[in-house]
Amino acid sequence: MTLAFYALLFVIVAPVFGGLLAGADRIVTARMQSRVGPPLLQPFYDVGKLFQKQSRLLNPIQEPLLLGHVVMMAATGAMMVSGTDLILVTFVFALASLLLVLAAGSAYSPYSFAGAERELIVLLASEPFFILMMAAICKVTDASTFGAVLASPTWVAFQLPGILIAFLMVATIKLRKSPFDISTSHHAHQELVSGLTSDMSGRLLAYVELAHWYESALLCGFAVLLFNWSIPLGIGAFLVAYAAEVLVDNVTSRAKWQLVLRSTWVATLLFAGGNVLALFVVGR
Amino acid sequence: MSFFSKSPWIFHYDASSCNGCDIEVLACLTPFYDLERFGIVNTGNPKHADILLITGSVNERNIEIVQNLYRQMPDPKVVVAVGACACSGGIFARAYNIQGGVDKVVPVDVYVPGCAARPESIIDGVVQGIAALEQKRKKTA
Amino acid sequence: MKKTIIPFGPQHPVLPEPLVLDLILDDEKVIDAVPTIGYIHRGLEMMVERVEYTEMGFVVERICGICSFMHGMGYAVSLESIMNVEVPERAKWLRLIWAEISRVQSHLLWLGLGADAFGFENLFMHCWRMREEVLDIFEKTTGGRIIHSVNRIGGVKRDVSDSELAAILARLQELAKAFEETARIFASDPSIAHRLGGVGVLSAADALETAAVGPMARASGIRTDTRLYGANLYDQIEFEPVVETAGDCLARAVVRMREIPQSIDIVRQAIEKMPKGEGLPLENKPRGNPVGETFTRLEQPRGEVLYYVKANGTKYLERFRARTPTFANIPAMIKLVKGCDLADVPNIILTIDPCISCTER
Amino acid sequence: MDREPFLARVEGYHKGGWRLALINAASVLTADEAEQGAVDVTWAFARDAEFEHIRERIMPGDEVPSISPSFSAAFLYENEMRELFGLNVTGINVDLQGQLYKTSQKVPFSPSAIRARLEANAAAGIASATMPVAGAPAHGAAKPAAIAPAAAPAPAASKPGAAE
Amino acid sequence: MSSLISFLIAFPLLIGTLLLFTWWPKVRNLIVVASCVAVAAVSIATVIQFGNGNGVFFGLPGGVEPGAALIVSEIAMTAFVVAISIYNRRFFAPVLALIQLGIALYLELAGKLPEADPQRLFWFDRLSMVMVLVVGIIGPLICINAIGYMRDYHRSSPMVKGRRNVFFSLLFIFLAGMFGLVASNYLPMMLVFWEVTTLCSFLLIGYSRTDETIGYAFRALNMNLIGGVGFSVAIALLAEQPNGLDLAMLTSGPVSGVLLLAVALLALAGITKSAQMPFSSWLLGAMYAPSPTSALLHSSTMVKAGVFLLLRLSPAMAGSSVGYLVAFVGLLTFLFVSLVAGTEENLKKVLAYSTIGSLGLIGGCAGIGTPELVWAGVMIIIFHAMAKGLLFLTVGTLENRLYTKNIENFDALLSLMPRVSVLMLVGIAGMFIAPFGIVIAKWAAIRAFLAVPGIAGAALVTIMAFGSSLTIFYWGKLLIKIMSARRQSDYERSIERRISWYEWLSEAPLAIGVIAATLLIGPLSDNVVGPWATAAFSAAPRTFLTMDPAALLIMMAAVVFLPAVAYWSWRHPNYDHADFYASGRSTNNAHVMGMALGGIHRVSLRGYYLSGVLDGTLVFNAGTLACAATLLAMVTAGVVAR
Repeated sequence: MTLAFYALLFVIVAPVFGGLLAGADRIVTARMQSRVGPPLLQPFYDVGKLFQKQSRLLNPIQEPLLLGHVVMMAATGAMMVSGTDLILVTFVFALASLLLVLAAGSAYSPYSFAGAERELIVLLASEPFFILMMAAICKVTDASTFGAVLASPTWVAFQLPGILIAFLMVATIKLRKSPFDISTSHHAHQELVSGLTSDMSGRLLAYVELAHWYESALLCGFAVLLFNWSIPLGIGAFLVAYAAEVLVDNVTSRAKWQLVLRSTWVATLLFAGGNVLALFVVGR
Repeated sequence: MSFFSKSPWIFHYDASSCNGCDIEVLACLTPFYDLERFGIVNTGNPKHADILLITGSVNERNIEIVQNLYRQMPDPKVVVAVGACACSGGIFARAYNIQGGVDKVVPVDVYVPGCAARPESIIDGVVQGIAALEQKRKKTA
Repeated sequence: MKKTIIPFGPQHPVLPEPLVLDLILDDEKVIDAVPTIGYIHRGLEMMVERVEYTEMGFVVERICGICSFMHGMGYAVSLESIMNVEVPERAKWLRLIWAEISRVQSHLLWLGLGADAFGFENLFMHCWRMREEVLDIFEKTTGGRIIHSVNRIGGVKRDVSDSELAAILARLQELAKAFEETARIFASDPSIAHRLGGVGVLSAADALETAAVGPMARASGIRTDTRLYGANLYDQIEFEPVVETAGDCLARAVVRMREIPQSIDIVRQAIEKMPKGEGLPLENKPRGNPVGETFTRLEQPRGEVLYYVKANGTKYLERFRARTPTFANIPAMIKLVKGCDLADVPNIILTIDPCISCTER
Repeated sequence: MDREPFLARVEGYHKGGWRLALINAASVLTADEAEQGAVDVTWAFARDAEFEHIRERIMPGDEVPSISPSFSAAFLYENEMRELFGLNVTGINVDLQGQLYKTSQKVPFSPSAIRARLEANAAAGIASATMPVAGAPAHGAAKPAAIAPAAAPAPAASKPGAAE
Repeated sequence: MSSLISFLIAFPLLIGTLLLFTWWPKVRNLIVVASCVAVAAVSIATVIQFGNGNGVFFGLPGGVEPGAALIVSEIAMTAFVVAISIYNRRFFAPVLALIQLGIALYLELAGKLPEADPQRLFWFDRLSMVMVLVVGIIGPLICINAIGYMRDYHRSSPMVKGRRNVFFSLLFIFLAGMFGLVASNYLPMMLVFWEVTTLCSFLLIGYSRTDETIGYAFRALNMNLIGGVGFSVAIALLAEQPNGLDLAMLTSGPVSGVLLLAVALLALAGITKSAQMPFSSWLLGAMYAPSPTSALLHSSTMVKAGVFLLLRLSPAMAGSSVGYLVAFVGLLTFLFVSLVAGTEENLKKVLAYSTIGSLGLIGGCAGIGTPELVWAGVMIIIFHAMAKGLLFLTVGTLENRLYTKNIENFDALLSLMPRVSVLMLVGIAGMFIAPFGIVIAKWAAIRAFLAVPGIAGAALVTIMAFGSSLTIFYWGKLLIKIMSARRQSDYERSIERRISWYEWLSEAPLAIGVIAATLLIGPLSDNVVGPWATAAFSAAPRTFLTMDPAALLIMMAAVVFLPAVAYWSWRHPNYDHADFYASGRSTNNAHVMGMALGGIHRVSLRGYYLSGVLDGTLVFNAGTLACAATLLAMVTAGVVAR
């Protein structure tokens, strides 16, 4: 019963958290660019407006896919906090991301398609890390669920420094920040126009945004797993990491897909893989 | 209550402007004027946009483009003609390839004068565009 | 084998102006690029039929809103050459100062747009904030931010007082200092090096073959600059054109960035060398109608611009033609786009600093 | 025009390290019956401060050989001449198939189009340039020999055009 | 029991012989359909009779000795291989075949071969049961599909001489071989069935008799014979050990010494048959065979014989260096072929790579050998057999309608051929989407690898992380292509109506099977796979059911809910056919856009193949080298153990 309550809590709180985070992000970004920036609640206004706007589909299958994207994103988080096996969570997470790729790709217009293919590449780039991260967390705590990791006396972050470093890098992909925002970004001026959202309008775009909020909250949940001795500390660590991402977003240009794939894989192998290796060799 | 007044997303197309007004539209986004204060985002994509800013007058070749972009914007939508050329053809009205103002091709809701239009007047034009957007929404709702 | 076709332009957020390319891609490698333009073609050259030569200058200024001043100047210089008008010295100096300031303005604008295209929004914002300073100077001295209308056949319309000039210089030098920091970041950022370094390499031989001009050619190691040939008082200025040899996008960016402080230095020299005082003559009005033809070469921010004017003794010119730097640089750009990555296309297009409304007139 | 000597001269510039500066066409507005419909084409080349040009008078129906085999950048000018002046330029390396500019008036810069526009203006009472009338010395004669680039106080390098 | 198994072996053999001389298509179709029904029915009957029992042993009816029959079959098959090789001027295969025959004759004539226990010739347990169901249900479905497929195949390839009697005959002989193989307990008998499947595969790959396919056929023959030689040597070694030739006894627990070497050699045979690197290239060549062949032999059943053997050997090699090395061959293969699959645009080859990868995964599970891992391995066998069989059959259907196997030509398949596409989507989902069995198995495998200590464990987990992600990439690309929709012309819409009933009747049950198995994964695990793993290792696997009922429920809901929503919105297209964004150019919803130089063009989009980052050939060769080295180390480890 309590587990179901946590799941429900995630479904309700996560978008609020994600939306506020996005709003704060825009203000901080604006300040870094010597601007004032929009109000904190701007992301909510935007999504509200998108729901009021006309939605035009290129392909009837787009809408269920995008709905599925939101639902699966929410379900991933809900499953995680309600005690589903963490490695299985990463598989569901990948499925949720894949649905966005399919929604964009099924529009089959040049920019959406290129955006979808690029998103597939960043999915390919980021997924090994998440599996490795979860495997490592499970290994050090000898637990398999969110609750069990939090209850574990092992302080995960101290044992997984390599994973922490790689997390910062791979989270850039999931948060759609420069230099890894190759498939779409929150800034207009890029070679792929709006990338995979190029042909989405109205509520379709709102779904993407909503799912992104869930995704941010989910990543925050991952951070809590890494800083498992205190939930506030985990959230705090995530906010610090997010601030770092915003800074990086502002001081780098967008990378090319080849570099994204290569560098993420190398980081995953070197830092996450190295860390896992150390765990297996030195560990219990 | 509608969210349109809090989140009008703009989209800019250069019909056949001399660049002057285009640059001023872009300047509106930059620190001196910072349109994002009002929740305005330059989307670069008609499918995301609420307000279409057109600079320059239309010529034979871009009539089709302007119409396509306008059609691809989801409702409700507003067109703001920025600068003398977009309003009437401006100084180029006498050139052989110029058809005249943008309103010959798509319905224009707000006219922003000037050669080149100043950022202040462009911002004012967008704000008037928001009012038009609200009205259109009421009509369709 | 099947290829991806990406319709790049006419409306595309990295291009403030419509340029059209059909990009034929394999993965993201550009196999072929089919270009076309014509979306801003107004036919303003033919407006000489209906606009008298005395007023044509206002039309010419509006060939382009970025190099507006230089276009006005080029028109005036052409007509002065045909009609043998001697321009007062202070007016010539003022023209030179404005020309160099508009180079600074244009380069800052370009740098911002370029940064935006490769996903560096912060740099975009900061460049454009600096550019507002320059626009302020223009507004103070000419009354317009973008279109200035101070050139007349035979001189300039208004004076700038000596004290004002000193203040402008101080402001510009402050700007140069602030810009130094930006340039340092630009040069040291690895992500910029990744996006621009080694991308779109134009060899010196190719630059000559494709008739590239201005910073585009200078970045490929060709020491070409119309200002070197001494007209318009440049013979009294000490400067050495900025030349880079790498020929890639980064080199083109660096050339323009190094030209900003250089232009500010030229402004300083000009202010030192120009005749001082109030009420000096600014304009010698031409008499009668022009007869004859001439070519005029000027160094715009984007490179060499060529004007051809043919007058037949009536108040209407017979033929006016502007060959703008972008027109000359487009062949090189198309050559570079083939074989690059899709993500490089915006960088290559933007590092030629395209001005399509100049090109199509 | 004489095709072979022309192309040989162009190739000479190419070999000499000259850059193609401009190809310019200008409709010849004249009352002279023999010259009706003619277009002057100028090929200008630059090498640092030096600036030279070749000028040919193209009569209606004449073929203009493309110089793009020597100067590959010529294609933009040549496509433009073909579209705006209706010149028959042959052998362009990048043939844009008449899609460079899409104008509402076809070949708007051609002598006949100019004549038509000017006559229409006159009929409508719009102030505009006028076509020269035979026998009336309304227009001063252009002095083509005096062309020199204004920017460069050109040394003796500037050769007269071939057509003169 | 014994009579049912004997029927399953003898009946298809008989029908196969009969079909060889049946030249009349209608009669042949009738015989094929009737015998397929019979085979399926008897398979089910066998399983029902087996009930919930643990492994049972039995002999031929009447306690017949197989000895003479085996040696005769070996001589016959060797003679056939030698004859056909010499006819085609290939000389490597006959050498291998003669070596094999030499070993067999030596053992027989020197009297080294101990007498087989006539009551322990066959071994039927839950693993055999799974395999019998796979062979006995999926096999006949594919045979039925082949009726429709081959008709269209010969229509679209008039150059190929029609020898459909041979084709169907071989399919049935193959089924007989498979039944014998999965039920064998006496190793020399298993070898004979093993060689039967090798020969059938060889003949079917070379069906069209072009130079190209004959080359591929011989490549397959050579590589499988290498495994066969390994098998024979293993038998020779085991012949001197007490009860060595009794598979059940051999694999009742960890082995050492000569037995371990023999196990290593048997594993080599398993690795060649399941086309693990360095032997993968034969399976890629086999993709030139007609698609039902690919479905039956090269994905659903025959290559499964290899991993079936590895799973059988799992208790024997678990924990030994041989076991680890087998696991690494499998997982390295999984990783490398997954990399290569992302750079391949021939769909049949992508399916082949995916098959090799899945088999590698099973091999990896078998090599490490814990109850959880073999549980995962059997799960993969079940889901893979159905999903991949289905995919190959649908590709065959598409191939005969669209005349292409290239992924890039499958644009808008969902609106072009909605029914086939849905079948295909089910197959793809079965291969890599979350609630379907293979993903569950992968997850269980990662969990189990976490418990493996030392560098090996870290490497296995890391390989799994990368390999699983790569599958998302290549399947995702295909899904994008299939799901893109556009308006169809009437001609295009008529294509699907020309698909024969044979094809629908075989593909639809497979799709239903994939979904049913997913929904019934709990009972499947509790009653079949779990108990088998428990019996094999004398320890119960910790399966996901004991860990996570809630997750299962959520995902099951997704399996039902998402497609339902998709179907609903597909049928209620209350959307306006918007035109797509093409930088302001004119476009329309028939996917046409304006071009720079005027005119219009159909949208042309090509997926990404990672060119510039991954070179498929290079990766393939690297994988082959790495796996060859591992394999060498494996055999060496066996030799050292001796």
